[in-house]
Amino acid sequence: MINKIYNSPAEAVADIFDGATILISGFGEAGSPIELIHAVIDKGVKNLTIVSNNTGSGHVGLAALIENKQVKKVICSFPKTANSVVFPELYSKGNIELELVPQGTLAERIRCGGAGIPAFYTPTAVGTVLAEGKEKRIFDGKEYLLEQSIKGDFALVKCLKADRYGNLVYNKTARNFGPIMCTAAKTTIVQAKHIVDVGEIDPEVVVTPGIFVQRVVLIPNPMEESVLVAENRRYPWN
Amino acid sequence: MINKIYNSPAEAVADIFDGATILISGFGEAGSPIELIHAVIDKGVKNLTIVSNNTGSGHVGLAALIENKQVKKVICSFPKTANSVVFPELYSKGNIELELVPQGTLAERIRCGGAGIPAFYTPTAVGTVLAEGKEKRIFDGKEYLLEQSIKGDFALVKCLKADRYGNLVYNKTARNFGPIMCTAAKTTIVQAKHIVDVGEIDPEVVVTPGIFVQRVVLIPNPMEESVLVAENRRYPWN
Amino acid sequence: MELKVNGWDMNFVAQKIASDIPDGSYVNLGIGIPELVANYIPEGREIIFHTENGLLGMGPAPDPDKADPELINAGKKCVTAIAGACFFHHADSFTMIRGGHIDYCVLGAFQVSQEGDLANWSTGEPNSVPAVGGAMDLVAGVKNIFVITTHLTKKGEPKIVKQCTYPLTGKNVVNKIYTNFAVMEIIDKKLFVTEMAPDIDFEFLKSVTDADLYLKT
Amino acid sequence: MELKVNGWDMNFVAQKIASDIPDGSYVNLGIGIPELVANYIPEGREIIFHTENGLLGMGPAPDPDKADPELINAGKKCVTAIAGACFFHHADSFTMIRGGHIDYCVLGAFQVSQEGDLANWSTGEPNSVPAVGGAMDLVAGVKNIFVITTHLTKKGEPKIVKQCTYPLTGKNVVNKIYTNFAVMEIIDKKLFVTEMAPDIDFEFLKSVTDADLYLKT
Repeated sequence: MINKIYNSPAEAVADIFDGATILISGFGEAGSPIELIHAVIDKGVKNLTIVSNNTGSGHVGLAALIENKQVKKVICSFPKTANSVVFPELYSKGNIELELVPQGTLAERIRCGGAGIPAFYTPTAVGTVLAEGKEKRIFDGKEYLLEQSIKGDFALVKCLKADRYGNLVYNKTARNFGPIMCTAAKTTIVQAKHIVDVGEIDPEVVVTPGIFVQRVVLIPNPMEESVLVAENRRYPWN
Repeated sequence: MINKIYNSPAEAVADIFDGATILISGFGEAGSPIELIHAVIDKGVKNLTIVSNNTGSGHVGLAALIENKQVKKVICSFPKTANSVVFPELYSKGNIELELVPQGTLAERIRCGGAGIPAFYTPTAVGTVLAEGKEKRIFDGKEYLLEQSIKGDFALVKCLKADRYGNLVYNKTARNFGPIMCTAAKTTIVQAKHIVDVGEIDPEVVVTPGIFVQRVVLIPNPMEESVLVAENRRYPWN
Repeated sequence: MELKVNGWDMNFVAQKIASDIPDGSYVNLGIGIPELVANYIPEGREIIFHTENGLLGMGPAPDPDKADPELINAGKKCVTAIAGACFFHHADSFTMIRGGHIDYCVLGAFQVSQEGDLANWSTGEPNSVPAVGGAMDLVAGVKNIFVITTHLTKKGEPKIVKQCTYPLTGKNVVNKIYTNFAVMEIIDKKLFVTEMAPDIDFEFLKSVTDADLYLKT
Repeated sequence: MELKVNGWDMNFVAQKIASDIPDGSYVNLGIGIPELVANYIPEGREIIFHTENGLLGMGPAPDPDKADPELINAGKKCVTAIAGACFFHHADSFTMIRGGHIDYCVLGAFQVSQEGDLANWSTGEPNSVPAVGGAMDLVAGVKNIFVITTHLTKKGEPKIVKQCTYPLTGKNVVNKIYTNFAVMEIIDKKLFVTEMAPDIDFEFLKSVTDADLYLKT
């Protein structure tokens, strides 16, 4: 029998290792799997490469993982938001690496990672500093850059509803990077607000087919990053 | 006001021109937009390049378009099925061109056409006759082929439900090439079994966002290719 | 330099842009001043707003008690979804952008060059954290790039320049520039003034613009 | 050549394959003989069948009166969808295949070489219409490629060969070959026999195989 449901975040992230590349869903707080990230903080693995659109806010979730010195490198499109303090400080001191990638290129590199496509050409960033060192090529008289795919050892993803096969649906704009990250990791770990019986999600509306998901953890009341930030909470809990 | 609804197939295909490249959805009969194809036959445009997974069955739909000598070239993965007679005959006489593309490469070339990606690398077909003349490149010690994207002047697509914005949902495995073809044509023309009010399709379950669709025609009772073939019907109607 | 003119209010500039966007367009608005444009869509026009974090059919901000932190725009502010909206993932969202499906994008600017180069993502200061987001994708893919900006920086320096000194977002990408002083169009790498605010004349405009300006006749 | 042996029935071979596919696997079955495998999944195992035309969780054929011509498999036959199934478009379907997400693919063969080259899509005859479908994608992307085939052609010619003479579907792609005579594994481009039908011995097997065979010890 297929049963991808794990009992706790700790159990679901138990085999994450030092030096792993982890894809983390979310655009700002929408879709950010805080509980899974906190489990990685508890585990204490180091030298992680994190692929995520942002670098977290305040001192919880992704920001806390970075603050806890577990992250060697971040691959992202927008490493600062209104309440980002952790990453900018480490970065300005040269204590963390940054690979800055345009948002659409980041998305496509991840999608290609999941789709078995090692590289593709894109018009984005041609003629900018982010094109430096990249291979250029003309198609139909227009210049493009060669971009290589991104794969993760693990993906941490937040969704709305899951079943034991790993079929997922998301909530509104919390979908963002989740579906493509699920495809691009060796082990995809998902936190779901609801776990439903197989067959309850209409086959026409499944967003992430179960084949892309290895583990599901029920988190019925996920924390809201903005609330924690407003309360100046820190993880590990202050 | 946005209203992409056209009154008839004839009106919706009125500007298709000689020499156009047309993407046609469907896998066998599932998702094949027969009524739209028949409107193209009525219009009589010539020298078309057709991108579609198959070449039609019997003497209706895509097979009839080919039989009517309107097609110069077919780009497809599987140009014969149980009841394919038209294409094989023309092909064996050298009267029609064929570009044979592995199914997944065909799908990805179309998707990239819609996504502004001019070319990508794929492991599919390496070491086979379909790799002949194609650029090869090694990534991480493994060989890949360079494949270029496909774009259409028009796409003809069948769906289940549409609204006046062009948002679409499909029926089961009739989805197949529809969503990617919608993205890859300058003008996407869709036949829908149902047209519903804007807002009736849940924003979470829209498969093709309206931005990818230019025209919608209501065909409440689409013909079934297999039934027509069994009855030995021909288009124009015998 | 002390200015003796005011030009247009930026709300009025936003209104100008809104009136230049045809019915039925798909539009992406940058964060900040560009968001003003949504307030001025002329009655009777249906414009569909795209936000790159996965929503087509973005509506106005919700009542505070109805805000959903998982329904946000690219600026990470709570928004609503109109009837007929749809949600999708990031690769599909940038298929819309990179694939040329979005009709208009309105962006802010640090600098715009007379050839349509745009600099709006980084001041290039060595100690600042660079953050690009979707800006480079938007200028590379959207059919029409409109810039809305004050004509001068807060310090009074020209933002419309011969050549950008800040790091580029894209080369030859801007189609039209709307400032508080004038509306300019870039055609074949030349900068044409199509309209000026009532208290601005061409000579004055040239004096506050570090670029070759042509009057469109 | 007149054969004095029968080997296994192909249904029994299909059953062997089914018993080699672990619980929880995602499996794509080729058209024809490979479809037999679905009939023999051992009780208690959940296997999810993928069909490349956009369905994960393919079930058996429907009652004829419940057939939906828009719910078909890659062979264009009507099928059903199990509880927990999902539909998706072709690019997503081949993300599953090319991206290495499908665990097993069972395919028929015209020829398999001792190094694991597979020929199963074209006889290369100049007048026939070539049709490749998803075969090249499957062998390039799926983790384990199993071939099910009769050991000999209808004319009695070996299908397991040193080098394929028919056009290839893929090079070095086959992991295991299941025929009516034997089960063979390809390890480091060498062909090891792991099991033979009761009425087959190694000498005989070598005599009907145009390839270097090793007995797995």
